[in-house]
Amino acid sequence: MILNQFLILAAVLFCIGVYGVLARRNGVLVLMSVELMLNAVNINLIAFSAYLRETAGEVFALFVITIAAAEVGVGLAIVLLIYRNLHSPDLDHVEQLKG
Amino acid sequence: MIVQNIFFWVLALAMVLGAIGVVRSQNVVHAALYLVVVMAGAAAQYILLAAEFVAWVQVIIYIGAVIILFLFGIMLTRAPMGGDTKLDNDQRWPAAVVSVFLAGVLGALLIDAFGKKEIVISGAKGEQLLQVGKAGHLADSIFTAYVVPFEVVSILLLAALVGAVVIARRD
Amino acid sequence: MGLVEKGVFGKKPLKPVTWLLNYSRKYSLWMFQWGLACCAIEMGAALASPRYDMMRLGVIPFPASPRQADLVVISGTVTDKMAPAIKRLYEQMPDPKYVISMGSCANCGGPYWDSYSVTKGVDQVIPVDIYIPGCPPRPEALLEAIVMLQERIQNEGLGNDELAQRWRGEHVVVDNAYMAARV
Amino acid sequence: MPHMTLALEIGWGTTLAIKTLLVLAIIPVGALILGYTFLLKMMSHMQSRLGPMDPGGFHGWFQLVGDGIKFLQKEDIMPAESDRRVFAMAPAIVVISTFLIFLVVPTGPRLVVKDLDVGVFYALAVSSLSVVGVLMAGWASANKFALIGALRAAAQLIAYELPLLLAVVGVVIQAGTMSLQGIVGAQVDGSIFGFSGLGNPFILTQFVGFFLFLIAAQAELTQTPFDMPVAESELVAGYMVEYTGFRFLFFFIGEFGTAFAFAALAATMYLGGWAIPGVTGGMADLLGPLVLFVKLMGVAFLMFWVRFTYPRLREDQLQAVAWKYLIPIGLLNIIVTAIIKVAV
Amino acid sequence: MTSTETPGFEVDPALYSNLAGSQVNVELDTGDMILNLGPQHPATHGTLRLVVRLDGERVVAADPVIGYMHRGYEKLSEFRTYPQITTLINRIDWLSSFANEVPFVHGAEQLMGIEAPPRAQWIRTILTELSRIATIYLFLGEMGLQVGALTPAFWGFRDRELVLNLIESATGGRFHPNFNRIGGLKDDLPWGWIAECRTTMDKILRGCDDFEDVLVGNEIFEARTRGIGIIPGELGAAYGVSGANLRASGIDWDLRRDGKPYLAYPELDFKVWTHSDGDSFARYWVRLQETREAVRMVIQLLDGLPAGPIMAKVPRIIKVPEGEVWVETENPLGQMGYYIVSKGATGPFRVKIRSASFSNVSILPWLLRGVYVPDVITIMGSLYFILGDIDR
Amino acid sequence: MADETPDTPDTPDASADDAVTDASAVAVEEVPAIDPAVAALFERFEAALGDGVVDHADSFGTLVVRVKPDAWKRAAEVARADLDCDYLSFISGIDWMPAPKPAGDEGGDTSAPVQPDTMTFGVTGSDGRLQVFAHVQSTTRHWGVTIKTDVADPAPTVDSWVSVYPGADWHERECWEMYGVDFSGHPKIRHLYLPGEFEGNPLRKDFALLAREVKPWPGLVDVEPMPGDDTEEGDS
Repeated sequence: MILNQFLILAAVLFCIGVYGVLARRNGVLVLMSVELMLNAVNINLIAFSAYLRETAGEVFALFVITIAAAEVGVGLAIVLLIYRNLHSPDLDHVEQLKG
Repeated sequence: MIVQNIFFWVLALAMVLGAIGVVRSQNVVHAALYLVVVMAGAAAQYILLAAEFVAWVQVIIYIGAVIILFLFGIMLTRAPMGGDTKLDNDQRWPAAVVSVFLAGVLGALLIDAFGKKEIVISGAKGEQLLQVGKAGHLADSIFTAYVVPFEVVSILLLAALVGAVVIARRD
Repeated sequence: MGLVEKGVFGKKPLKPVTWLLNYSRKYSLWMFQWGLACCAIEMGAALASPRYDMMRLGVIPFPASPRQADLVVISGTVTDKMAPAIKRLYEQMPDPKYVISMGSCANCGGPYWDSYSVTKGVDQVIPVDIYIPGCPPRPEALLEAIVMLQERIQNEGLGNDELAQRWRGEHVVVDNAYMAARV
Repeated sequence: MPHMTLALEIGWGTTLAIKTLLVLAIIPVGALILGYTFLLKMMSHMQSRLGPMDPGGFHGWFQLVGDGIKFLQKEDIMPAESDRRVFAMAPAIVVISTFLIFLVVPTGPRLVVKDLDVGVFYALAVSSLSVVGVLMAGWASANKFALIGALRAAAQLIAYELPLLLAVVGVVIQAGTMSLQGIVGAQVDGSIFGFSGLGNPFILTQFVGFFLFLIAAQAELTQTPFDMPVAESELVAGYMVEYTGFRFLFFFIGEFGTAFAFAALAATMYLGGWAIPGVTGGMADLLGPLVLFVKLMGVAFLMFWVRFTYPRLREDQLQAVAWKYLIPIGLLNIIVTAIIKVAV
Repeated sequence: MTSTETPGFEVDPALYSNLAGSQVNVELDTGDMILNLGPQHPATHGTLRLVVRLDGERVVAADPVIGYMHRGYEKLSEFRTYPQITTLINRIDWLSSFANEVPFVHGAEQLMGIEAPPRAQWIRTILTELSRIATIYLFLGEMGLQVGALTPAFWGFRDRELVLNLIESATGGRFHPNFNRIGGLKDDLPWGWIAECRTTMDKILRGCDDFEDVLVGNEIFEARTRGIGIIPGELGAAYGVSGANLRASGIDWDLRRDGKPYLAYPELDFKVWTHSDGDSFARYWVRLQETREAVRMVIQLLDGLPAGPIMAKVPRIIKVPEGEVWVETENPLGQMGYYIVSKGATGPFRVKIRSASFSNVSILPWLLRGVYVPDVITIMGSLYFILGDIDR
Repeated sequence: MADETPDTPDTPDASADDAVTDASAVAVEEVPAIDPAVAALFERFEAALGDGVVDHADSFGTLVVRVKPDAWKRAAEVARADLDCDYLSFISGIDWMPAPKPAGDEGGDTSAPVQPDTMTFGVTGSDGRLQVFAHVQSTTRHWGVTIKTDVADPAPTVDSWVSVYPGADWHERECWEMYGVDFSGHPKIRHLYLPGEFEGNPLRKDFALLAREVKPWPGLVDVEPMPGDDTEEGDS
């Protein structure tokens, strides 16, 4: 197995994630796309870890997973708040911050 | 190492299709289920890379908790049963352009930087790789070299927990 | 549709196969308890009281949802207000399904034959396999009805032509005449 | 190929087919045994009844077999408004999750599909997959009862994953490994105050952990007192409400198969698994499955005893139990275990 | 079964309207949801339909839809003769059939100016108390089922069977005895019945102890019932809640003691149990004590059973003189009363049947506001109603 | 036990007219031997309600009071406040019209009891065909009182008791459904027992039971002999 196959897979996933973040308007879906990107990063980390035969990458992957979980918790709370106040989970409606 | 490669490509294909499903599906719940495919595929890739412990952490945290949270959020925000056409905004084409462009740049960069560098999984080096993925090694490095980040992450988790509760609460 | 209707066992299943299929259906009657009135308590006694213990006969009273039920016991007075719900429940049950009408009220209106709000018999709404007279029938009568039903299930044919006529047999009434004939 | 990594080793094991078939057979058989012994017979006897007697002639042994064959003959209904693909997939996911647990349960010194380095952790990780199936079932049924049931199930399973893991950590610390085979080994090699004739089943030292595990497992299995997701008197049948025929059968098998798996896990971690004192080598391979089965039935008896006797908690009380009692106790257990482990 | 589209009912439209101003749960408002429990739902033992408006797991508003068991007793009674009516009213509260007959027969006797001989009165009292035991015993087990404990329900059925045996051997009817005659009873007690009754009463007492062990002392049961569904005594009375439900709210009122004297109750020594909490647990506890009290009363009655005839002199064709009478008794479920209007014919001109469960359940919309879904089941279980007694 | 009071042969109209002119005087005069406890209770009631009372009687130890329709709600308030009647037993109606079809003729219904053909009224009389009556009790004093009032025939309407006794809600819905009596002030009168599309008021005397019209008891079908013994027909 060459290193690049993992890296390019990760890159593709990352870009799909980027597309999702940009094109989706439902808050939950945006969060999911962010998860896609985080996963891509994780694949990179693990691939490098395997390439270098070092634990560092795996340790960082664990940290990323942890932080992703925290992020989803807070993110969903925010989406819930948006839904509660605007009666829609769509982020397009969040315009109060506009000057 | 043709066998691992076959596994890789099958998994990779499933993951990419799943990822496209996540961003293109017109049903929120389906999107979440596609995300499960991507997550499970990633876990399988980790196993392929001998990162066994991380793989199961991925399963337990992502599939066991994060996806459930997502489904929870979706059902609490009233997922419609049928397709919902209003899931996308009107930046679809610009977004596609951006991501394709990004993919091109990244791909070129990666090929240029790493070329055909191999991940060695046979022989003595392979043995070493297997050892790296073991929970014991991981634990050793987390609790020695990375103990400070570990503690910071713990505090972050706690803060996120409290934060989520505070945000979701309405007083 | 289930395996039989899909034709997994051929146009006419072999005799041992038919026997096994019928035997398992016969002893796995998951019963939805449509308890309506007084008879519901007697049905409860037949199920729960150790003296009758209908589970001995393979009647399982677990399903809380009609989707998992094979048998429904309509026990008690059916009112005009309730009738649509009963029809709906019957439609929710998957084939093959059986109905026992328990008690005079469910059979024909019983003591409320002249009431303005009571349906005179549940068979105006759904087809009934077995009628149990009595007001209310004793739990033993319900057990007898179950045994009757099991006999009927065991003797069902599963061939294609027979399936078309399945569950359109004669009604059975567990009354004195019937008992006299059996003894 | 000793250097090959995990996925491929499972993939290319020469005995793969046999092992898979065996494990596939264990699930329905285990479900059958538990269902018959406890659900039908033990429950009935506790209630002064006999339970099934007629089916099959001898004490109703045929009852659950008959149920299985019957469900195959039932009409397969999908509600009109349901999401058909998701609806159809959900039961399979639940059963797959059960199947995956069995891969790491050792039934003898050599009788194990794959003794993973992180076996315990793996078992708990894949057991959480079933939640996805439950949520899918609840959502796809297009039924309010099913949806509420599924949401309850998910909330509960997430909450109890934690105490379950914490309970297991005590064992892992004491054994010094996460491999189930290693845990059994540690119990065989252990000694009680210097007396090593019986080994050291961890139930003696991890008594608290054992009960935490049982309580949390009870919640994971959605059994009384934690059976709100399928609470019959409230939600009819919870997330299963719209399922008929063989799909329902899958859930049924999944439910009892998972109970079987958790009982096996508990027996392995706390009661010494396949080991009995004085039996080693080939004999242990021969007797192992039987020994494990006996121990497992003991654990299952406890679980079902509680199931048929206790009332059920309320949703908020359930969460309170997890967060206010089980998790602190679990943490305390870990601390105490760790201190003793380091000190001794 | 679970759909809103079942034809043939009317639901309070307020339930479906926007209740934006009255959100109960302010912490996690996730939008309201209408849930239909029934008409045939495992929890409603019978055919009560409950339409609840939910916010998450909390009930915002509840509207019981009754009438699925309405059989028109009051109308049918106008077309029946007095002896025929006793057959009919057996089936109002089908668990305590005998107790249903008593007030009606008593009313007819009052109108006719006759009185049943003492032995008949005492036997009536015994059978009333036995049917009280049979009724409440089922509740003691069923309540376990409502909160999820399977086994007690089966025990309830098991021991209730013993009481039914007694009733059957005395009256010939296991379920609906139809044993009362205007002016007395159909028959005397059979030989050996009294001894049999004593042994059964011992078993019932032991069964009560079992329930106490399994449920009352259970932490989960207490957590599920304590503080759930509190009925303030005064409000309960204004709603017409009666029987053990009212006594559990601290109102010390029992028609056997406080009403117009009937049957043999004035001569009995018994305690009226009350509880000050008014919650589901109190209702369970009071009923448990009442069962024991009923056993005590049966023993007293057996000890002091007078000899004599069991039937007064009554004309062959019963014609009741013109008049109106209101008779009320303390039935297992609460106050049962008949307002009989006679115009001198062989049948009554008008019978108003006041049944206990109807009023007991009418408090549900108030009681269910703001509780969790599982508590709905607990509360409905603890109120203990019989559908026939609600719908008549 | 008090004896019943079948006398009062005078026409109800006359007595009602009297009652309207001088209610309290007539009521006190008319009363025959009355239980002292019931009399005392009535005095309390009358003292509080004043001239709203039309008539009263002691029916087997229970006080029955007939009040003017416009005093109906006030009667409830008085009962609750001054008589400590905190407990609502029931509210219902009664239709004094004789059955439209006397039974027993032309091969018709033979089983139903024969009721008198003339319109007579109960213990406290009535103005017209329809009456609403209720029973309230005291859980502390252990007494009860039945309160009656007349309602107009074509468009019967009376004040609702819901604000006094919340439990009146369902009872009034039942009464509306069974007799067509409207309760003004009730939060929402709607069907209680019967399906929404049900027509008619079943408890009115002119509501015929269709089943009895179609097939009068014992019915014209041949009763098949039972197998085995030939039992006598049910004689009760």
